[in-house]
Amino acid sequence: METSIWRPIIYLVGIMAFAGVNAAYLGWCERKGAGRIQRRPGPKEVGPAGLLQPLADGIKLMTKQLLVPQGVDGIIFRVAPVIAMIPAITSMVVIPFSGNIQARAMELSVLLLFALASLAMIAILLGGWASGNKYAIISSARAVSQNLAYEIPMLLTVIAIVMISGSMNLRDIAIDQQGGFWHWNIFRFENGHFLYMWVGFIIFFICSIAETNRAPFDMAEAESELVAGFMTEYSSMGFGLFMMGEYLNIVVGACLTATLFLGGWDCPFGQTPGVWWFLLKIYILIFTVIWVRWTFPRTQVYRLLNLSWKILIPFSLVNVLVTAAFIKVF
Amino acid sequence: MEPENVPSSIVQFSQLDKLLSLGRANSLWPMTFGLACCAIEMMCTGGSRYDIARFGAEVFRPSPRQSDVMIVAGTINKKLEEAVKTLYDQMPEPKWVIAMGNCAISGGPFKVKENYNVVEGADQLFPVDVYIPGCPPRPEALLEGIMSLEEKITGKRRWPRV
Amino acid sequence: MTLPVELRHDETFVLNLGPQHPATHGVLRVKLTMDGEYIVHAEPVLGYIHRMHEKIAEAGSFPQFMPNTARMDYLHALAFNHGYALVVEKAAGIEVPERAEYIRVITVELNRIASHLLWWAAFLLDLGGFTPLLYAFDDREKVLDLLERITGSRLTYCYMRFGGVYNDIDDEFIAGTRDFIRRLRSRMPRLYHDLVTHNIILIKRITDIGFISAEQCRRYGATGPVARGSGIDFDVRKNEPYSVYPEFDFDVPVYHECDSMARYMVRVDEMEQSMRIIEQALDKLPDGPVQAKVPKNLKPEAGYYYSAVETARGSLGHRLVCDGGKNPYKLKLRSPTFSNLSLFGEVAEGMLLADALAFMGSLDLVIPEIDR
Amino acid sequence: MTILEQTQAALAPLFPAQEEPPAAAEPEGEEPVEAATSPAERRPGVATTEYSRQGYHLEVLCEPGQLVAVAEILDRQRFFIESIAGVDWPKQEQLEVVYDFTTYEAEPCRVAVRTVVPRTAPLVPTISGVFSGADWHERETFDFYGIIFDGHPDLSRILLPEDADFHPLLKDYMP
Repeated sequence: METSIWRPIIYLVGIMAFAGVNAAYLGWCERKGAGRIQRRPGPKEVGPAGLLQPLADGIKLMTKQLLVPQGVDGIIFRVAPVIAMIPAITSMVVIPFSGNIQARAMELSVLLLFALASLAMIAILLGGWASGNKYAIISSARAVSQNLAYEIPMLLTVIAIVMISGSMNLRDIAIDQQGGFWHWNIFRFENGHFLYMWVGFIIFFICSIAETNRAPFDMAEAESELVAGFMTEYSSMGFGLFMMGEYLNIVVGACLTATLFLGGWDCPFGQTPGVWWFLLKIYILIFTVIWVRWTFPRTQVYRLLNLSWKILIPFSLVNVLVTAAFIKVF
Repeated sequence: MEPENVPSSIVQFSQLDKLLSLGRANSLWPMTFGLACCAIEMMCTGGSRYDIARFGAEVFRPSPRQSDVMIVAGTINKKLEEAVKTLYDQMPEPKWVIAMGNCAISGGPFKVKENYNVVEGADQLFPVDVYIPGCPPRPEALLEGIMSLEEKITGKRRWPRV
Repeated sequence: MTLPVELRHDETFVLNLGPQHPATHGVLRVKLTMDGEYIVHAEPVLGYIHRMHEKIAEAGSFPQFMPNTARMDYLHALAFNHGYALVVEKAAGIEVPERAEYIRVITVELNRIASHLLWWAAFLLDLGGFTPLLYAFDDREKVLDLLERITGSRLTYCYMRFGGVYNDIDDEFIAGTRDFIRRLRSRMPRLYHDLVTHNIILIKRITDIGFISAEQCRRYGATGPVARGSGIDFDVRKNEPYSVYPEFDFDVPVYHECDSMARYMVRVDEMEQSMRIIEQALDKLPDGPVQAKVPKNLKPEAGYYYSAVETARGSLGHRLVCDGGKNPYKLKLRSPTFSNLSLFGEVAEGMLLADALAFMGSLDLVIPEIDR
Repeated sequence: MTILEQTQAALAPLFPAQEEPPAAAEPEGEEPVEAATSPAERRPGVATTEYSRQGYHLEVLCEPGQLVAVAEILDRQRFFIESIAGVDWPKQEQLEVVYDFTTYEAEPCRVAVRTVVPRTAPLVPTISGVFSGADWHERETFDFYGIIFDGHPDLSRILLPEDADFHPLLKDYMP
């Protein structure tokens, strides 16, 4: 390829811009969305419709004193927020935004994504541990048990998808679903049988909310219990990076859901597919996540774990078996 | 009110400084720190009717590390004194303090000659930037206090004074 | 839910909850000895907002203490006004005109609704639900508007006078109150019950959490919704009627589950009962003066006096000792949450941290009232 | 029999001095009201009070030594503790402790138990063994008045800072 030097640069810039804009403006969306739900305007004085609010927050966070409290593990304390941020951005590399917009179409991209997602959990663990704050340590212990529990059903549902598509390449999985919403994995027919993949979709969506530590599963930063959880000791951009990492994880989760279940960049009505359909789908999913957050109270740690170990994992196991049976037997 | 005469710093980045102060003034995150009656009015300010979110100041952070402004909403007493000082010290620079209500200004109704337990004003513990009188001040007064603080940071007032 | 685990007392650590912590609603500090997330021992530490009210009472004359009463329980300030007015009226033998009694009842009940709304909001905030807070505040603002109209302040009222009230109510207030009741009734099922009360996460979260037996209530002297959630039918308004409460037809909601959900339901039902009282009082409101003739220099006879009223948090007592002078010789306030909180340590033992905070929220603490 | 009468009957054996018929005890009950400024002159005993005027039904004056016995009787009658109040009488060189009890029953019955101790040696037995709720109330009274509750499990400052060295509600205390 002659453009080999420009291609990575363009994608690097593109992904960084996409990540940056999303990380900044999802915060704004969340605040505006919360305002909408709560019958108030939300940020609106800083710039038109409050659009400059993320900029102001960014400037403030970046120029605030970066406090490293006494008694913390200095290196890990400083590195943890970066670790939270990097995997989220790296994940974008393998996400197919449309048929021809994808930085790298790796064969095992699904696996890579899950490997990177686990790193985000390690960032929380390290951040909480290095802070040396009791609340932070409780929070990181919670985060680890939660992420462990929810990765299993998540992977199991993905296995079902992989079996249907016969590929671990996100691009192939998406291409497999082209041609209108009745081809999407969520409404999948195989050999004349309906596959009940919507069960898998619900499990996957619940897990992705839990994996990103969002309410009602925000055990790790449960404000009324653990002050600010693993972020308690982080000030300035350390905190900012954690926040951005959280939003990016939501974006990655939404991208993954859209690709695996909702046909990726496919048009629901079988018309011209394109990147805008993909963006529309992920923002609908992201809005749902925000909506859920501002509607439900927080659940309890043991209920959260029970939900995963006692309900989601058996269901996803059954899901895998049933899917296999439909594909192979019928 | 005349614009305050802020002493200039040694190294000046005039335009950048303006940008920074604009950013800071428009993103004042208060600490979740209610002491007494005034805290209820502080909560009301976050409510739908007054909506402190309009100014981007609704992000009440429970940890002092992430907050920019400490709203001392209530009475500080001798037992709490140390805790409040610690919280102030835990906040990273730049930080501001709003003394909300008479108790935080001077001890308010508890500044009596029998006073054995109440600290007579938050400014005895640390510097205070904005004083909001009232017992308790109305939510509008807190919004005005936030705007006064913005004015103090940027030198410009968001809206003309009424 | 207390899980059946064996707590290992050798690997514990101490966690300081507060004085600045989002869940303590003020400046309560709870010293928790924890084993992982299990609480081995909980000890509330009070006094972070002790403001010498009882000392100030002894220093000033009788009317001078009235503003202080509102600053103790700022959420149900009018009940504190009322309690103090009652005890002084008893001591000085002052008769209150009937209209004033009705107005007292109306305003106190309105204030009770506001207090319960705020509790509801704050409780949900403890459980991580932020949106209900704003819905409740929306309704609460309407109550504050009404009360501000006649009392002149939003939160810390100084409305009651010995022998009456400071200000008569007008037609606009009456119409506004009726409007508000209609509004709250119409919002209750959709916004409050559909969104929260019937929410499966909330039900699972607070059912069977914080079990307080009736006997425990008695040993600690718990009153108000805490006792009523444990199956004790005790409400000062019914048991020991004061003011004109006997003239109204209202129920005392009692639940026998003894858990946080029961206390939640008691408070939600109480709002409806308060609305019933207000409606009846508005219907029956007599004409007449709102302030009796009271000597300027109040000097009650020497003696011991006690009065109790029902605040949103329980039975509030004023123990007044007079020596015949113009100052209260001794005024002791029996604050309901002081007793209610004292059982926290015993109940919280063996609970998970998050459950203990849900339990603490269900006690409805107002710290300045505990510390006085 | 009403709760009031039951309680009165249960408390009567504690005060053998009052063996006169109840009719004779009645006027004596009024006495403490007038004698409030001089607690020294009061005699131990049980007396009914005028509820509409004073807000409670029964007044028990007892020696500090009788407190636990009184509390146990009230506990058996299913009373609960409402508050403990200290009162300082510097002229008489005395400190008084007023306990308020009431009941959950539908019929109102409030009992006030009063006891006096010398100001120089304020020692009162604790009733926290009988009513758990008395624990904090006693700590508060100790905090404000310096009254020592003998046998209390943890008699420490509750509202004032731990290192406070004064008892603010004593009449002669001035900061």
